Amino acid sequence: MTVVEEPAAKASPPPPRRLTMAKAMVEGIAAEMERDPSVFYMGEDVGAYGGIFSSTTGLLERFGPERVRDTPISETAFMGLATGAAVEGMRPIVELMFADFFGVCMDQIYNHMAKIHFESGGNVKVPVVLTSAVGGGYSDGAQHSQCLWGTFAHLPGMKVVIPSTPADAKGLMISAIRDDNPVIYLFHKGAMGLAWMAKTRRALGDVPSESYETPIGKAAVARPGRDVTVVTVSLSVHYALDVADELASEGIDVEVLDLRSLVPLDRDAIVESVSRTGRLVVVDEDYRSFGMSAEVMATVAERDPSLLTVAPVRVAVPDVPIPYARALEQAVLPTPERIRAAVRQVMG
Amino acid sequence: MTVVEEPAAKASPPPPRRLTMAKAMVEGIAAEMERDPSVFYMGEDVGAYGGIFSSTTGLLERFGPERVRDTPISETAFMGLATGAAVEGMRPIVELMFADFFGVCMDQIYNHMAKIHFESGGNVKVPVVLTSAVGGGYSDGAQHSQCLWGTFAHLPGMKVVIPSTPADAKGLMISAIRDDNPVIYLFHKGAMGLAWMAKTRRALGDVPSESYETPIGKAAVARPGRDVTVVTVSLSVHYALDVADELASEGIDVEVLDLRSLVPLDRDAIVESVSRTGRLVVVDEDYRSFGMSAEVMATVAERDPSLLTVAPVRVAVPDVPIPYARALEQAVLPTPERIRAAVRQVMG
Amino acid sequence: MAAISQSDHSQSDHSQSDYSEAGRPETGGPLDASVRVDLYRMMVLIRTYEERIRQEYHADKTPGFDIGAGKIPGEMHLAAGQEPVAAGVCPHLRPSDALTATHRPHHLAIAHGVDLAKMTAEIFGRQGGLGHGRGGHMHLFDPAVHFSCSGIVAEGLPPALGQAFAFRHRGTDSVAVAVTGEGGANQGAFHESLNLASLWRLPVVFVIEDNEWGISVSRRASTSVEDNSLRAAANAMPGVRIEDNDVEAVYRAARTAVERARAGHGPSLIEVHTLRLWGHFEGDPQTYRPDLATVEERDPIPSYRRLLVEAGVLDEAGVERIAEEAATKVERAVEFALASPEPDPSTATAYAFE
Amino acid sequence: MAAISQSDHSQSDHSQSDYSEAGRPETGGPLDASVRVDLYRMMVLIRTYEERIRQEYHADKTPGFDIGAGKIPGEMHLAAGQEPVAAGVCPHLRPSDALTATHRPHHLAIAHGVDLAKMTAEIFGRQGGLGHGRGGHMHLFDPAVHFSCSGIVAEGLPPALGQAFAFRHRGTDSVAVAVTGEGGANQGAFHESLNLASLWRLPVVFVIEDNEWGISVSRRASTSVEDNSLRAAANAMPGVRIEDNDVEAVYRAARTAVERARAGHGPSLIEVHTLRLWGHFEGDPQTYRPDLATVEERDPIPSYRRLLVEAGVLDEAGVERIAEEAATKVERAVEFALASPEPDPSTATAYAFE
Ligand SMILES: Cc1ncc(C[n+]2csc(CCOP(=O)(O)OP(=O)(O)O)c2C)c(N)n1
Ligand SMILES: Cc1ncc(C[n+]2csc(CCOP(=O)(O)OP(=O)(O)O)c2C)c(N)n1
Ligand SMILES: [Mg+2]
Ligand SMILES: [Mg+2]
Repeated sequence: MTVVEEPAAKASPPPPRRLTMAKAMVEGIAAEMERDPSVFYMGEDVGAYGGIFSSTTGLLERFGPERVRDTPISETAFMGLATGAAVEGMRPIVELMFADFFGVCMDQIYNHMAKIHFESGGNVKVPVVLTSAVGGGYSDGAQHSQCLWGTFAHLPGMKVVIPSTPADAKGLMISAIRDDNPVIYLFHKGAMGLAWMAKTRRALGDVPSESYETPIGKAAVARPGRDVTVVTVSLSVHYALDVADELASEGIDVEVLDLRSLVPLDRDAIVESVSRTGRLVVVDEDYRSFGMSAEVMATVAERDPSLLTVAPVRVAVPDVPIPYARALEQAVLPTPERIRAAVRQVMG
Repeated sequence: MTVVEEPAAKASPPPPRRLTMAKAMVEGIAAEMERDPSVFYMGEDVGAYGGIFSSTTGLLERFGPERVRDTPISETAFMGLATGAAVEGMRPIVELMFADFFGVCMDQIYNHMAKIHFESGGNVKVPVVLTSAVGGGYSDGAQHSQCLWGTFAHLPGMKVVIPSTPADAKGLMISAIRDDNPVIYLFHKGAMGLAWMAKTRRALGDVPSESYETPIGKAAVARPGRDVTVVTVSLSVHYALDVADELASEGIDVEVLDLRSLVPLDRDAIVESVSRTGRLVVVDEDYRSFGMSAEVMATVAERDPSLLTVAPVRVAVPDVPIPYARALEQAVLPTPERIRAAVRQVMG
Repeated sequence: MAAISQSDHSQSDHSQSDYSEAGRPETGGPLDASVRVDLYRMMVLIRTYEERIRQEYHADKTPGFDIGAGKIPGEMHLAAGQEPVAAGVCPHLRPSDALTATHRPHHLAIAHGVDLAKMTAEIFGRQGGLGHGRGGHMHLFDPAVHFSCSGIVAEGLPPALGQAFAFRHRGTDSVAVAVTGEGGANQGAFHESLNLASLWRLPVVFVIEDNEWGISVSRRASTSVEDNSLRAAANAMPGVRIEDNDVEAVYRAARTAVERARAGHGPSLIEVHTLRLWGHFEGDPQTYRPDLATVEERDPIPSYRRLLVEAGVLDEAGVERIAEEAATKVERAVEFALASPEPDPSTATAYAFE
Repeated sequence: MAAISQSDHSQSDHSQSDYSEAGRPETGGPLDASVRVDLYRMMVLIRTYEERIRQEYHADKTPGFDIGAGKIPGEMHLAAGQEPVAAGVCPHLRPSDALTATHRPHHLAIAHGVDLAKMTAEIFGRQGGLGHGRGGHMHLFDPAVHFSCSGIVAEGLPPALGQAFAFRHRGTDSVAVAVTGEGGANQGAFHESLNLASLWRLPVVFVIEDNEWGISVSRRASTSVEDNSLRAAANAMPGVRIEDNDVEAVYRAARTAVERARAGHGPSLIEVHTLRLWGHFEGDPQTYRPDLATVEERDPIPSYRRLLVEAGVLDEAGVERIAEEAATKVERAVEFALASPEPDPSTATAYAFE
C-alpha cells in the first residue's frame, strides 16, 4: 500500500535468499510467465498498482499489459473469462482481491470453473489458478477479514492450496500453474511480509532461486514434536511455531503440522502425527463449525477414535462475523494466547 | 410440474390431516401471511406457477400479486430487496429456486443478510426467511442436485433449518418467519411429496391444522434405538428409518436422529445419543469433506472421543460434482444400501 | 420481411469509432437459394431432433409422470420454435469458433456441428456421450467445435469471453458466440459480460433468444426495457432486435456481427424475438400462458417452408427429402445412444481431477 | 454552470409514460441564497470531518505505517472532493428516507444526518459507536435515519430496493437513495438493481459518484461507455450526468429525481463527475495517477466559496463562522468517540443472533 516493494529478482542470484512471501509468490509467477507464454495474470489493481497485497509487484513492467491485466470490478465476468481462456488452452491466474468477495462470483467458480472438467467427462481441462487474499488481524471488518477456506474446500472440483512460508509460496504457485486442474491459492495478508502491516519474524524465509514445485496435497511437519499435534495452516502456522518454541522451555514438545493444502488433504500425515502424540489441537482462522477444524478431527476419529487420548480442541473463529474493533477482533482470532491455552488444555 | 397441487386448506379441518411436505409448508406460510401483513413471498415462478416445487401453490390466488411476487432472474437484486425490506420491518420470504444457484447471489446472503445485524451491534434486525430447494436423485446434473447445507452452515449469521417431515415443514416455517434473525429453510425436492417425482411412503405425514412452532435448534429422535446412532437430516431421514426398520428384524436397533437444524446445531442431542450407543453413522447428502458429517463427528470427539467405541462412518456424497446418469448418481448419493452397509460396518 | 429495430443512439466508445457503421444490419436483396435451403434444412433437423427427444423422454415415464424415470431422466428443455436463431447464426461459424448455449442447448449444438450421436448419448446418460454421461442435457461439451452450455442462467456468457480472449491472444480470427434467453438478460452476469467484452474489444457475438418467457414469468414481468439492444448501447456496442423470428433476418444480422468480431472490431448483440413452442421444460402445464392458442400458428417452420416453396426455391420433393434426411440423422443418433452402455457405477468419481 | 448531458433516447417503459418529462433536470435560475449557504456549509462540515479523521488515522501509525495500529485501525476511504454529491443530494431527503452508501461513506452519512458522535465512535471502534464497534468505517448503520453502507462494491444497492419497497408497501412517500462509484457500475448488482427498481417502479434514486478511479483503475479502463446515463436508458429510467462536480447541479438533479420517486413514478439515475482528492484509501501512494498535479486546483470547495462570495451570498465572516461551526461539531464528535470505552473483549460474540 504505502511501500512499493522491489520487483522480483530477474536472473538467478546466489541461492537461497531470504524473501517475503509476497516476493516469493511473484517470483513463482514470473518464472512460469517466462517459461510458458500461455500464462497471464488478471484481476483488480494487479497492473500499475502491483496488487493491493503486492501479489503482482513488478509483473506489469516485466510482462506488459497484455499479460498482466487490470479488470473492471466485474468478478463474475473476469472469473468466467479465466475459465474460458483455460478451456482454450491458456493458463490464467486470476485474482479475487479479497476472498470475502467470493459471493459476487461464486457461481463462476464452483458451478463452472470447478465442474466443467467433470461434466465433460474429462474432455475439457480448466487449468486456472485463482489467487485470493485472506485473513484478518488489522481491523478490516466483517467483509474483509475472512479466511473461508472451509467453504472452498467443501465444494468439489478445485484444489485449495495455502502457503505459510515464502518457499512454499513460490513452490506451490509453480505447482498450481502447472496443474491441469483449477487451483485456489490463498495467501494471508498478514504473512505476505508487507511493509505496512504488522508481521512476525517468520514472514521472511529462505527461498531457492531456481524453479521448483512444492507438491500439492502434502502437509509439512513445520516442527516435529512428541507431545501434542497442532494441525494448522497459513498465518496460524507462524503463531503455532511461536507457541511451540515457548512451551518447549516448559518441557512441552509440540509438533506443528502445516497442511499447506486442504484439497487434497493429507489425511495420512494428520493420522500419523496424532497416532504418535495422542493429542490434537486444530488451529483455524476460518469459522469454527462445518469447516477445516471439524474435518481434521473427523479424519482422526473415522480412522480410529482411540488414537485420541484426550478430547481434541479447536482454536478457531467462533461462529460470528469478524468484529472491527481491535479488542473484539483479537478475541475471536486464533491468537498465540488461545493456541497456548489449548495446548495446555490437552496436556491436562 | 405436471400436476397442480390443491391449494392449502383454508379453514381448520379436523386435526391432524395427512399432508405432503409441500402442502404443509404452504400451510405454514399461509397461516403467517394471514396473521401478519408484513409477510410476503418473492422469487422466481412463485406466483401463477405456484413454485417449481410447489412451495407456494395457491398463495397467489389467496394473497394476491403484491404479496406473492414473481421476480426477474436477478437473484442478487431480489435477495438484497428482501434484506432491505426486512431492515424496514417487513418479513420477507424469498425463494432461491435451487440452492445450487447460491453463487449468483451469495454476497447478498452472507455479506449482507447474515452480517448486518452483527455489524450494527444489534441495532438492525433482518428477519428474512430464505427458502430453497435442495437434493438430487432424479438426474438433474451437477448444477441442480446439490444440498450445500454445509456451505450455508459454515458461514455465520443465519440459522439453517431443514425439515424432513410434513409436520416439521409447517412448524419450522412458522418458527422461521417469526424468528427475528435471517433463517435459511431448505426443502428437499424428493421429500416434498410431488406428484411428478418418486417418493417414499414417508412423504405423507400427520400435520396438525392449528398453527404451531417447531423449535429451531432442537434435533428430533426420529426413531429411538440402542445399538447405533444414525445422525442425519432431510430426505436421508426417510432412508435411515427404512434401513432401521429392516435391520430391526436382524436384531440391530438403530437410533435415527433428525437434526432438523444445522444452525444452531443440537450438539447435546448428538452426544447424548452416541454416549448411549457408542456407534455413530452420519448420513449426509451434501459433499463429504468439510461439511456436516465432519462437524457431527468432531462434536462427539471434542466432547469425549472415548464415547466412540468404534470408528464412526460417514455416508455422504464423495467430493465430486453430482453426475447425471442414473447409475452414476445413485452411486454417489447416500442410498439406503449405503446406509445399511455403514450401519453393519459399525456393528462390526 | 423482418422488422429490425436498431439502436444507433449509443455513445461510441473511446477507441471504437467504427462502431455505428458495423451495427447497421444488412437488409439487401434475397439470399442465395442454396443458403435458404440450408437454413430450412437445419431448422427441420433441429425440429426433428427435438420431437424425437420429446418422444423418447416421455415414452417410459408413464403411468403418471416421474421425472427421474425412463431412458432420459431429469429436466428437459427443448427448443422447438427457436430454430431460426440457431439456423440463422451458425452458418457464419467455423468449427474453430466457440458457441456457449443455455439450459436449452440442443438447437445451437446441432447447428454448430456438435457430434449428434455423442450428444444424444449424453442426453441418454450413456458412456459414449460427450461427457460419458456425467454432464447430461444441460452440460454438453464438445471441444472439437468449442461448444459448451450451462444450466445457470446467463452464467454461460462469461466463459465465452475467455474463449474469445484466447482466440485473439493466439492471433486467430475465431469468434465466440454467447447465447442467453431474454430472462437471463436481467442477470448481473449479462451486464458484466457486455461491458468487459466491449471494453476489451473481444470477438464476441451476444445472442438473446427472446421467447417472451422465463419459465412462467413473461418478458414484461421481468424486463424493464422493451428492447435489449438498449443494453448493447449501454455498453457501447451495436445491438439489433429482430422482431419476427425470421431466420433470414437472423442470418443477415449474424453475418454482420460475426464479420465485425472477426475483423477485430469487437462485440455486438443480436436479440431475436423467437417462440417457445412447447413448455419451459417437458411436463410444464403452461397454465400461466395466455398466448397458448396462437402458438401453433406462429411456428416458424411451416411459414418458412411455404415461403421457399412459393419462391420456387424448394418443391415438395425437396421438402420430403429434407424431412427424410433429418429423420435418418436423428434415428442414427438415437441408435448410437441406445447402443452405448450405461456408465459403470464404480467409476462415479472418475474425472474428479486430471 | 453545470454541463449536464441527458439521456432521453431510452424507450419508455410499458406503463411509465411520464418518464421522459421527469428525466429532464431543471436548469433554471439561481438557487435561494440560504440553500446555497447550506450547500456550502455541508461541504465544509464534511471536509472538516474527513481532514480530522485523516489526521487521527495517521497520528499513531508511525514510525512506518502499520495499518492495524493506532486509534483508528483498518482501511480508511475518505471522500474529500466528493462533497458536492452528498451536499447536493441529501437536502431533498428526510430522516424517514433511506440512504445506502459505499465503502467511502462518511460524506453521505454526515449529509443525511447520521449521528456524528456515534458514527465517529464507530470509526474509532468504541462501544458507544453506531454498531458498538462491531462494524467500523465501512459498516455504519443508523436506523434513525435509515442509513447503511457496505464494503462490497455495488452490493449496497439491492438492499435499498427493499427499503423502497417497504416504504411503498406501507403507503408512505419515503424514498431510498442508493449510491455507487463509477467502478461499481460495472458490477452485476448494479444492472440487476436498476432493472428491478424500474420494473417494480420503486422509489429509488441511484447515484453514481464518478471520481474517475476504482482504486488504480481508471474509468476508461473499467467502463465501456462514456456516460452511465445510457445504463439508465437500458433500464427504462431517466438518467442524467453532471459533468463538473457542481453542487448546485447535483442539487437540482436530485430534486427532480427525489420528487419523481416520491410521486410514485419510479427510479432515476444521477451520475456526478466528481473528484477523488486523496488516495483510494489512506496510504495509497497514487503512483498510478497521472492527474495528480491538477487535483488540488479542482477542489470543489474553494471554487464554490469564491462563487458565493462573488455573488454576495457569503462574506468572509460567514466563511469563518461556517468553518468554526464545522470545527466545533467535529471536535465534539471526536471527543465523544475518544471518551467512549473500548468494547469488552468478552462480548466479542454478542449480537450473533437476536
Ligand atoms: C441463476 C439462475 N436462476 C434461476 C434458474 C432457474 N431457471 C432455469 S431456466 C429459467 C428461465 C430462463 O429464462 P430465459 O433466460 O428467458 O430462457 P428460456 O428458458 O426462455 O430459454 C430459470 C428461471 C437458473 N437456472 N439459474
Ligand atoms: C465486489 C468487490 N470487488 C472489489 C472490491 C475492492 N474494492 C474496494 S473499493 C474498490 C474500487 C471502487 O471503485 P468505485 O466504485 O469507483 O468507488 P470509489 O472507490 O472510487 O469511491 C474496489 C475494487 C470490493 N470491495 N468489492
Ligand atoms: Mg425466455
Ligand atoms: Mg471511483
